[in-house]
Amino acid sequence: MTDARQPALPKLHYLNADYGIKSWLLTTDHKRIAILYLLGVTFFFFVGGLFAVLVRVELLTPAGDFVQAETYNKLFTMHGVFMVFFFLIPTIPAVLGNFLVPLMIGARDLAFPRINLLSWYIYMAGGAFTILAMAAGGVDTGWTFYTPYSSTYANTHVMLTGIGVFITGFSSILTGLNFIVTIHKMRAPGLTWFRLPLFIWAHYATSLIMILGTPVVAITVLLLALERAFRIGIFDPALGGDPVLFQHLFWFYSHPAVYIMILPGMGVVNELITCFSRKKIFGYHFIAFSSVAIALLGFLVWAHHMFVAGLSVYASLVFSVLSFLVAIPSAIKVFNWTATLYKGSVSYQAPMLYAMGFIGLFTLGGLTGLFLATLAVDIHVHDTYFVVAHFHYIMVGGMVMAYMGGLHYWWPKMTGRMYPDTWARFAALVIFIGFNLTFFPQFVLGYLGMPRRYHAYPEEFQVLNVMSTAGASILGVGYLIPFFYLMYSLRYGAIAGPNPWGAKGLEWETPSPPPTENFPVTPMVTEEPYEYGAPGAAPRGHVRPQEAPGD
Amino acid sequence: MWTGIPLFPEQASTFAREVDLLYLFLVGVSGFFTVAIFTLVFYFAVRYRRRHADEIPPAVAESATLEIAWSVIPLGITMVMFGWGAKLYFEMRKPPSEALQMWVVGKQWMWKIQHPEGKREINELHVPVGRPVRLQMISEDVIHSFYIPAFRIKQDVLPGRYSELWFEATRPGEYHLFCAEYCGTKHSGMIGKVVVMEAAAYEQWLMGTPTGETMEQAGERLFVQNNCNTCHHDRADARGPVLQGAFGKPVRLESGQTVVVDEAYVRESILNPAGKVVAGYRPVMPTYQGQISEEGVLQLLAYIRSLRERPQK
Amino acid sequence: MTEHGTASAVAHQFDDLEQQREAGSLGMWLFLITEIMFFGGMFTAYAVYRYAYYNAFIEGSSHLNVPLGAANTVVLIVSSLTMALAVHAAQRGKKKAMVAWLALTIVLGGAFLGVKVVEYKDKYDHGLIPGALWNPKHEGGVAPPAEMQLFFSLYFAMTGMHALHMVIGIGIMLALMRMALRGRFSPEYYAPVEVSGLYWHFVDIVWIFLFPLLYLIGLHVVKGHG
Amino acid sequence: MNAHAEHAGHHVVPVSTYLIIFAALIAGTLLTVGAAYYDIDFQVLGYTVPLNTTVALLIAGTKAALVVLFFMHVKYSSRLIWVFAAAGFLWLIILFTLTLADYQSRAW
Repeated sequence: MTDARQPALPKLHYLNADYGIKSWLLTTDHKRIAILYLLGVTFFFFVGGLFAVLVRVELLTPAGDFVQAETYNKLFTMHGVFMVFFFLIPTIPAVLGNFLVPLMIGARDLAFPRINLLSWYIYMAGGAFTILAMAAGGVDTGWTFYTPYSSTYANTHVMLTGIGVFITGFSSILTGLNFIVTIHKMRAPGLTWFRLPLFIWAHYATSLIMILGTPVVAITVLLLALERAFRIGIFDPALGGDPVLFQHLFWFYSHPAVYIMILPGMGVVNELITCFSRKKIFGYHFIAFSSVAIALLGFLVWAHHMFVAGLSVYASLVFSVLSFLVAIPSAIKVFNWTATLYKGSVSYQAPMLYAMGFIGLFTLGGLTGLFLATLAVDIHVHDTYFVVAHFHYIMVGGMVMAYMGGLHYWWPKMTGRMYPDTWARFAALVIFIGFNLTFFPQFVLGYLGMPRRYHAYPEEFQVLNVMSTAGASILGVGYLIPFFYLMYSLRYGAIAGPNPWGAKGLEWETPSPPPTENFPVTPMVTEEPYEYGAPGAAPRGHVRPQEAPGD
Repeated sequence: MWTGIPLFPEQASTFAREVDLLYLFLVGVSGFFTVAIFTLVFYFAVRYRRRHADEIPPAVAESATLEIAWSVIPLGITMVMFGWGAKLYFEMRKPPSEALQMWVVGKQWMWKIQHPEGKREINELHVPVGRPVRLQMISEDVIHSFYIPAFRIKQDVLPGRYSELWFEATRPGEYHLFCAEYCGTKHSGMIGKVVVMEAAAYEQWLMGTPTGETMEQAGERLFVQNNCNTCHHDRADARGPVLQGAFGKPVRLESGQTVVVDEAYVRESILNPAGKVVAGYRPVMPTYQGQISEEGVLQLLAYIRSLRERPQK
Repeated sequence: MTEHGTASAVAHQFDDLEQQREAGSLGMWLFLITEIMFFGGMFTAYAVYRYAYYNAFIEGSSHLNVPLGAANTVVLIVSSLTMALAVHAAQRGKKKAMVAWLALTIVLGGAFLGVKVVEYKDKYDHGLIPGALWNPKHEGGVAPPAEMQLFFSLYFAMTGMHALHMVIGIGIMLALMRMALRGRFSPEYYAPVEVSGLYWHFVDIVWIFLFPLLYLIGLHVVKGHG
Repeated sequence: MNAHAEHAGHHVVPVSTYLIIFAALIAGTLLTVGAAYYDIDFQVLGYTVPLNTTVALLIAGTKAALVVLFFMHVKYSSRLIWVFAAAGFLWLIILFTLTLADYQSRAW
């Protein structure tokens, strides 16, 4: 930003190609749809975040004195529903993936642009139903909707919420379908599978899970709705059903869904680490295949959520050993990222700080997952704050960190402008500190035996809960800062130019923001992926004077 | 008074020490890898920081050996975790045969407990120290989970199906009892305490208030009250199967299948008599669904189980 | 699944018709995979409860009308054939034949749904609708009512979801007929017909499994006992 | 832009093939109805293993395979389609076996 010779914005790009609300609401341009998704997920993130704040305030004191028990139950349920189904699952694929998959593979758009738009509408319709459920009084079953509580006993808006989740599932399915077809059929000439950015591999693996898993939770939620509507008993023991079957079907999707959330994040981190250490990724093939391995093995471990639920001893053993297996591909990734830094040229711009934060927090989150796969230990920590801490390390420490890193990294590509890097680094640091202060004490709380979803708790747990709430307030501030400076940058940010980071990848070879058709001519790929430091490939960072892009 | 933040709950059962040991092993392994990764990332980031804008770092050759090493070694470590965890888990799922039997019924939002001697309590569980205790549990409504952190044990309590838990307390004292599976509005109020007592004190506590009848006697009373004995007797014209000596043995059904007469089967036969009729009998028994409480069913079960010891005349 | 604005034009994101056709076909196959898993959830529930409540399922099955079910199976197989022939005609560019085969497919699909309505009506008359309306009017049944209701819950969920897919399929074929009559298709461009055919055949396959699992499981027992 | 070599989809299946497959499907339907009326058992070690469902599923599976291969043209399609079609059924089997593994090995 010290550069005096600012590059200029291209005259015509996807943002100014057309004007008016209609040009956005009826667009089939994947980049504009990505922006629509960005608005949607940001909204739901702050809605879910607001619920989280209220939950943490309640837990400041042992007595249930801030809100009523029933309200509290609705708060954590709505927090879970909004965050899981409307933020964590769609965000990276639908925002970054939507924007970048065609750009990275040198295509003009996704294979089915109108289906892409349809999936945004489906997402928003699902969100509308869930908001409606919230406005009508909320739902109090927990985001897991366990029967028979959800089917028979709860008298809150389970149906509306269920419909919302059911509908949103189809948005996920259509996005996954679109990605798979696009990646198979629309790669630029010369872009072989092993020249693809690992971001693409990660999204391919994610899409497989979306396709194979989502329909199962859709039918499960549908059966639950039928059960409530017609008083039939598919999952209700009073009517001959088995509540554990609901858990099987629910987790068949909802465990792999964890990989829907984290795999795209891993994909983002590959791009960040290589760019900001100017290194070819270490172990490209191993990382690529580990994404696919996670997607496939991820389907074989679901019942580790059910070790104390009445699962048979033998089934528990099988699911335990399979759960350990799925840890290996994750470990491979972490080791390879670390090795990529070795002898690199590491710079500390904000996206890189997020990426390094991701590696650390994901490592801790992943390792604590091993505790939950270990049968005897899981008996003790299941359904306690240990589990809560574990999945927040994966979800918030992993997925959200990666998303923030990716959003910053590709922000200049999406908007054509830079954000203030000092503020961004500061925010990254605040988020990292706030996050750890919020969630690390919860590991201890969990091992001490504090059950999750408790409105009031015994006094000896208070100190740790106060620490956690204090951390949450820091974390909350950390998430607000980027919101403001990113808004600011839209108007006042320095012009970025096509490749402000000196990064590799096709998306950086087109102007920022890109034209509607992405590339003036279909690019031809002759290079291996991440050829940083190759002879004749001098990095062109925006910290260095450069030519204004021709348009 | 500030006593620092505790890191472990009290150890008050035979499992507690073993689970903690395994937990410490996991903490050690995780700690090692977390510190190693953090250190390496930090060290590389500082050591190889970008010194000028045009810096081009040297290429580093990939290493298949490294890749294999960091795949296989973690795999080995996780298999140790699996084996250790599984071995301990087997112990936790296999109650010793001499265990003291107690019964737990969960409902929104309380725990109801019955002792074999007939003593009943709510949200409290008194147990003797140093004796294995086996809990047979069922829920009247939604799924609950019976959790005693100091014992490191937890088991979901399901409606319509018995689940089981056992432990051996090692230290007298009072410990938390939690419901760990979300069960509705007052989920966090579904708590209680476990009181571990010396054997003598426990005996005294049992004798403390007149209890009336034992579980088996209560079951026998229900058996007569509900006229079960008009059909289930050991005379030749019995319309129902003889129960003396039946429990725990296999029996052939009208459909040709064979089932073992266990708690689940007897329970099903009381509530859903037409489901699995014993060969040679007609499905004439009326259902007792909604007429006998879960506690009543448990009492009947205790009685029918006691008939195992009484041989057929 | 049709992403094509005009009959001959290649959508802007594709290079040529061939790429566009392959993408459409792959897309439909991926969609069908999701359909497999969608029905798979119900088939899993069926398997679990049938394992647990074998007798109730046998008895429940004996209330279904085997001749109607078998007739419907044949109707659906014939409709699959006519659909395949419609695609065949489209490949050859025979517009009239294609429209005729599509029309026949629609008629057969309608016939299937008609029979289904008769069957549902019959279940209603016999009080075999699970839930609040459950009021079986039959003699000699021994299976516990809760377990019988489970069978019928699954019967209605599975066949109902299947029928819904049929209705959607008929809607798609009406749209295809309209497009065909407007001359949208040619021997080079008939992908919408082809992918719709895939969908229709899939619906047929679901029924091929539903029929024996729902209608036929009790026959040998009934015969064996009397 | 790649894999254009596979012009498989243009393969026009002759009507006679469709008719043969159709006949086989009808025969399969009659066979499955007929077989349902008989007790098909398998005696092993004194146990009677009923095979009615197995037979019904085998027939249904064969019919489904015929539809997939010929009516849905998978026999003439690219390997990619083969892989995805197979993956769908494979995942169904995963859902089935792992869920039923629990039920088969517990008391309920």
